[in-house]
Amino acid sequence: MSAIENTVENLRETFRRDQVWPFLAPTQTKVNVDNQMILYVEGLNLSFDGFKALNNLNLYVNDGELRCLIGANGAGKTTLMDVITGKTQCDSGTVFFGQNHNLLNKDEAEIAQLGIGRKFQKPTVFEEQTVFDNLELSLKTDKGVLPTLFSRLTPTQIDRIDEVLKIIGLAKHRFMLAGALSHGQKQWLEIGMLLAADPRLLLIDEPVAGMTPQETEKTAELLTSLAGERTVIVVEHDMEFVRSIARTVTVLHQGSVLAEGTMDQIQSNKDVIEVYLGEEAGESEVGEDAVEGENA
Amino acid sequence: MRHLIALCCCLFGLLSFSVQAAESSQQDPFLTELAGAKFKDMVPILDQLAEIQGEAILPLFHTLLGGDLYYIKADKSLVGQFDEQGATVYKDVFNQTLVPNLSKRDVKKIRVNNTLRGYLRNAIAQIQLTAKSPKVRESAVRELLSKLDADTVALIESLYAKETNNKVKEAMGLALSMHTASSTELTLPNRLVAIERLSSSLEGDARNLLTTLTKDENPAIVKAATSALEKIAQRANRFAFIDQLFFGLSLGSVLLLASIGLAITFGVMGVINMAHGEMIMLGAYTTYVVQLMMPNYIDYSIWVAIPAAFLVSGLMGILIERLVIRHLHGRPLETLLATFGISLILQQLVRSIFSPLNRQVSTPSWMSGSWEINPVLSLTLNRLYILAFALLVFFALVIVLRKTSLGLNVRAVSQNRNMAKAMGVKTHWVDAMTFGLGSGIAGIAGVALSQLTNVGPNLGQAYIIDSFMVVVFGGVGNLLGTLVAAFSLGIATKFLEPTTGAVLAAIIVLVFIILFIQKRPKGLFPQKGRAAE
Amino acid sequence: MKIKTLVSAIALSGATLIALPSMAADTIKVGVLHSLSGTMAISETTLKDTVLMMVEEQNKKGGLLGKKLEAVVVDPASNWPLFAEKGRELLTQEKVDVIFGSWTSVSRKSVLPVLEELNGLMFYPVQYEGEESSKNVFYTGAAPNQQAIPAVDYLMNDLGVERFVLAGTDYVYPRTTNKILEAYLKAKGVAAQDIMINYTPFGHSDWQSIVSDVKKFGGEGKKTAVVSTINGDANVPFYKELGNQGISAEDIPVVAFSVGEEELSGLDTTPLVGHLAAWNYFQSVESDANDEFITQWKAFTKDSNRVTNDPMEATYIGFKMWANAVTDAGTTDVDAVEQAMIGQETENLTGGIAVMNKNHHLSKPVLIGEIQDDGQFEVVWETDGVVAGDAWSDFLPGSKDLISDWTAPIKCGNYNTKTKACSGQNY
Amino acid sequence: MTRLTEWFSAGRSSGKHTLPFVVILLVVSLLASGANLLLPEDSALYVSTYTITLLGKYLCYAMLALAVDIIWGYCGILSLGHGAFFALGGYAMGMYLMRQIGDRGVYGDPLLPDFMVFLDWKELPWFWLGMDNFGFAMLMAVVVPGLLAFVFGWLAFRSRVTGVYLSIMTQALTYALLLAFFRNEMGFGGNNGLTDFKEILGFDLQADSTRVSLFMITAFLLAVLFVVSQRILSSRFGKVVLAIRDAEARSRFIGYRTDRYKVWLFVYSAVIAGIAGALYVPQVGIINPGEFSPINSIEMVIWVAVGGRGTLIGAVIGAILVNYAKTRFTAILPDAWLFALGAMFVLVTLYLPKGLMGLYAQMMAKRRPRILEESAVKESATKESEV
Repeated sequence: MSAIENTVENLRETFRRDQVWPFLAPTQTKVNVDNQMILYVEGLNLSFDGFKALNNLNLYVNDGELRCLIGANGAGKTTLMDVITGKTQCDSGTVFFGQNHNLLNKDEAEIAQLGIGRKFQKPTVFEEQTVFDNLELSLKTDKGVLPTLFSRLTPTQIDRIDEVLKIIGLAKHRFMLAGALSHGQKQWLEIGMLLAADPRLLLIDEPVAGMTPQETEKTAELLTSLAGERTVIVVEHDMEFVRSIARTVTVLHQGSVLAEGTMDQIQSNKDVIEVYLGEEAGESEVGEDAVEGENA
Repeated sequence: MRHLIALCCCLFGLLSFSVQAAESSQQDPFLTELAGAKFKDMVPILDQLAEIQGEAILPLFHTLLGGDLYYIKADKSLVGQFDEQGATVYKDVFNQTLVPNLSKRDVKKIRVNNTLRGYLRNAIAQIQLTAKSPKVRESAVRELLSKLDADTVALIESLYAKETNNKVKEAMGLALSMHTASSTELTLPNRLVAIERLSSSLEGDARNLLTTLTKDENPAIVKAATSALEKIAQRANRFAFIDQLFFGLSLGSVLLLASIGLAITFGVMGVINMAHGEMIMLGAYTTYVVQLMMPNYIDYSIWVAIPAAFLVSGLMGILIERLVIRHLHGRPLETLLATFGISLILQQLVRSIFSPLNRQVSTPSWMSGSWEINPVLSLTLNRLYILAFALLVFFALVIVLRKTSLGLNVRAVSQNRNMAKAMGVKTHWVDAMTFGLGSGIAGIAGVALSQLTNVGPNLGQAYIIDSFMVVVFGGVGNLLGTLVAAFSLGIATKFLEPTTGAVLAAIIVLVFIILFIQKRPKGLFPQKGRAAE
Repeated sequence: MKIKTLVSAIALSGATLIALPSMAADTIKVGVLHSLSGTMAISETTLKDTVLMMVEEQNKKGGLLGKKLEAVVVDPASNWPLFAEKGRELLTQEKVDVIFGSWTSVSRKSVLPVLEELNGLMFYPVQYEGEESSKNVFYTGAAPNQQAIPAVDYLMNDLGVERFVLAGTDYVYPRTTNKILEAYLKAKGVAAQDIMINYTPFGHSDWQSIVSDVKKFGGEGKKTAVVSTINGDANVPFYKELGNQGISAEDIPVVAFSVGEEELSGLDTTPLVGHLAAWNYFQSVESDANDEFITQWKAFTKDSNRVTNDPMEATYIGFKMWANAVTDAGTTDVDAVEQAMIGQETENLTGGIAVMNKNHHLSKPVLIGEIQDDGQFEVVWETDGVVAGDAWSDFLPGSKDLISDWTAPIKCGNYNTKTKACSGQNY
Repeated sequence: MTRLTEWFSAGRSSGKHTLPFVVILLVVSLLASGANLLLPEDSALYVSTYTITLLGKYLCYAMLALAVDIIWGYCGILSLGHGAFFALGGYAMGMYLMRQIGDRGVYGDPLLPDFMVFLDWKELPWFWLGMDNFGFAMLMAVVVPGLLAFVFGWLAFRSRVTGVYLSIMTQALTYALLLAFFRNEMGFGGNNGLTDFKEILGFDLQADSTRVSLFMITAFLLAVLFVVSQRILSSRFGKVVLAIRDAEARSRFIGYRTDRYKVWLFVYSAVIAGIAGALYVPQVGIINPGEFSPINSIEMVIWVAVGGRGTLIGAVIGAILVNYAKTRFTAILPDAWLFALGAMFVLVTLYLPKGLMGLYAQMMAKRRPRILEESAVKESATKESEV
């Protein structure tokens, strides 16, 4: 019975007079941020073979915010990003981008086209192509097959690429193969690719891993300057770095949010001290070294 | 009438026969007549012989049936050809005394054809109705079922009362019932009872008789026969189902054998070994070579061949791993191409060494024939053994991977190579050993396949696509998946075959797998979690 | 710089191609077009060796027309389009006077247009489905009426077989043969339900269900036989399964048209004793010519275990006839040799005389043999005289009105006796 | 503006080889054709018809290699089933040629091909209808492979079947088709396939002029497809394709529907293979299920690997060289050929991962620092990265 009812309901839904059919409706790309909130993550659950990677996780991010996510290995940071960007399907929960975009029923490409950019833990660039090509590919354009086939670079686009090149400091290397760049440069290129796409929300996974102190400083500057116009979520192990950029910090532990607040609030939070910072506070030097060693 | 005479001979003359036969055989004019007789003339001669000599003629008939009866060109006396420790010797067929100094040139074979063989079997059966062994008696009765004439029935009738063995008695009863049911002279109730009795038999001859009875003039008989047939059909169908299931399992076991090795090299190591089929082929050729080296011990050759094939293919696998695959680590597509090249080289190598012709691998006697459960259900022994063998190999492998240190290392390397390396596992060594293990098992599969199919340079080609399908369908890296996939594909193919034919069944299964993989790219039993990506 | 290298690379390959050797020595060239690699190599290498042996022998006798023979061997690698290409190579580059070659029907069909275009001459030595007669091909193997029909006659008349299983590999030879047999059997009064037809793919190896079906089909009271057109590799597992399921030759004899001595050499024949094969030649036939041929063959291959088979005899007859025809015609010119071929007579290895008919097919005796435990056949039946090969079967609706006659005035491979026209071809 | 020209000249896959290649291809084929038609047979420069058909065959293979390279070299999809598309194209052409025979078949049936007559078929199966129309048949030669590629690609790429799995699935695809086309019930002539063609568009297939024309058409189409492919691959579409090859996840995260790109590239490649097949059949005179065999498809891959994948010219050169070697080797040493082919597979993958073109590029790279100051920008970039 219920199957028939469902079908009828579906049919009714399809033929509602007040709506056009979904496939005829213009795709809405505008993100509704009337509530000043750009990302709603509610009740996320995900388990791999019995291991709970995400456990009833709730997270809200304001529009234009710079948010840092911290947490021990296995706390669910990367998995959370995977779910938001559509790489991994979650078991239950909701993820909304603005008020109107349900991210869970979209694939990676669609999510990216909505304006969510992601940088991976390990820098991933198109190594066999030049820096310039890498950025050209990332430009915010129509990414359908036919438009891409017949597209040509417009002067505005070239200017935009030049601008990005300048920002990430790779202007001199524009015709070099991306694979020949140093590790830090690749990290920058990847960030540059995000910038070229002109996203609303940036998810950045460990941006300063393997960078020299100067590079780290430059990255911090860049990220801070991005916030406001765009929303940035950074996952980072380097506490020094987090402290230097963060306004709000969220601590994840065993797949759910443990604490949220400013760096100072976090540092004084009892739970956090117990499970994460506590250990590090006790032996902070060693801990940070270990973390860096792991990333290198 | 002649059967009765034969019977009397055996019944009353048993004691004197052996002596008499030994004396008389060589002088018997009929015997010399056999030498050089034409096919047409042989039946009357043999009739005469059977009539005169009764059971004593059996050794001669057996030798003749086996095609081992010869006559000496010089004096037309008969000898049997025997094989003793690889040498051909000639003996008197009756008293087994060696006839010395005969070579192949001095004798000529007495030829038999199908008509003669049929005659001989029947004649032997009649004589054997009184044999000592109940088994022989039973098979003799069964043999006679299709050719029941009045004489035979009378003979069986006379023996029926005295028969002590239940099985033989049952068979004889069946023969009598068949006779009763078919003879129109007898009364209707008698016939109906006989028909009723026939309905519990699965014997094909009984069924054929019933089928003819459904066209009888008497409606009562027709009705009884029809219902009896239905009853038989019901039971037969059940057994037919089991039969088909067995075929499926057997095909599955072949697929399993062919793909377990691949499940290791592909599933655990992630190496696409297109030369996997050639590892199977090497195993099969090893069997051939082993049999060549021990021609008189074919029955035991398999036990030598299994470890030998494991070693040959395993070593070849290690060689390939060391020379080629090692350098292509992490480049699966290149590995695929390189190993394809290796497969071409190995095929051509075998072709150059052993010639492109198929090689002859004999089946040990204990693997030939079939296990007859009842007249409609018999399982062929070689397939039964191979099924058991496949399962044995599978579980042995599971134990090796679970319980031994090699297994531990293999699993460690397959799950996290760098970590294993950091823990002091010699990954190179483990790689080589794993590849050797996978290839060695393929070699063992070759031994089994040599019992079923051609041993030729193309042997491996025939199985490579199927084994890849099995592994992919079951889920890479999952041995249990391989097991389930092999058997389900085998059974599916066999159940499709009767309706679609063999070709279409193969196509349907392939298309199904292609579609299935689109739906579940990781196979039946996928590995989950982040490690899998 | 780059362009230069590129040019030279392409020019180089082009130049070597163009400058293929075109020697013109004073020999008669015999082309051998048999696969030496690939799936058909199993069967065809033997025939290549046979031709080489015959050439060697002919040269010992002083060659032909005062010239030595020279064999030109190419390898079409069991790749059918390559047969056409290599055929063209033999005819235009090597300029051979005759070709001995092909095994499968498809390879013959592939090379046929080339032969007709370039007016070459080929001898095809394998039993085949018939339905063809080309001016440029001589068919020395058996046509269906020289193998299948006598075999079925034997089954019906001598063994009293009433039910038939026609089992074959799914390709044109079994299809056609079975079509012919089906029509023939029905004409002889065999009911449709007493004929079971089954096709399997090439190299089929799992025969359990089919053999079990045959067993069931044969257990229904009437004497049953299997007529097998199963090809090559699939035979070994088929016979193994027969043996294991306990189907003996006395119960259900199998008569095969593609199983000869060579196929049996890869098989333990003990369980198969009594199964039948129909051929025009068996190695076991005792005759002086055959003994000589076998001795010569074993010496040539330096292998005392090598067996001989029917396609070898067909090659032998073809070669002898060609040599005679060249001598008679006094030239190797294809048209002259073609006419001289018709009516040529050569002694069979099994005794009797083979005659080349007007339709380019041979008249040969038909033998039926039973498999023995030593892998040889024992002849159990043979036709009284020779049987003339029939290019077009009388039992197929499409071809019953067709005949082939390459002598004047008809000179046509597919002459319709009703419309009195040469259909197709002459355009 | 200089920036733009720089961009065009420095792009890696821009067509610096295209023009010379096309010119050489067309000139060589024109010369060969002229030498065949115009020169007398005993002239030293005469090119035999045998050579012409052989060259024609090589060019068809080159086209096929181009198709394989487009998806394998540029997009990393190793198809072990491209023979299927080739053969389907070939069958479409074969069916047309078969219908052209008309009543000149041996049985003289005006409608049914010979193999249907002796299998006692009464009427033409539906999929043979319309194949007597050249235009329609040629449409089918591209549509059928394209459609198959689309369906297969759509299913496979959408569910993200990649890498080795995909290769094995393509192999299974061609294997299934092989089995299917072997079946006589399919109505494609079973094992014998289609052969004994008479004429194409009214021209006698056995005439030298027809052969030369077919050869010229093949050369011309190869040139056209080469240029078109080069253009496609150096467009932004091509860059996306390369991006998918090198980092598919990354491409998805910057907003490209990679599955669609792969599907359309796969279809394009299949269409080229279909065209190659359609050109191949009239030149070799037969099409049969053997073309579907998985071994053939793997062999195609090795042509590309030998020539150098990821460079269109490498694919073409590889196909021609390997097939030329095959023609020569199988004539001289048939036994050694398989050894040579096998060794080629192993050695090329081990020591020449970029094929002959890679070797050539390496040699050029070694010489460059001394001779050329090609691109100042590039030079300085290299230096800087070394610091």
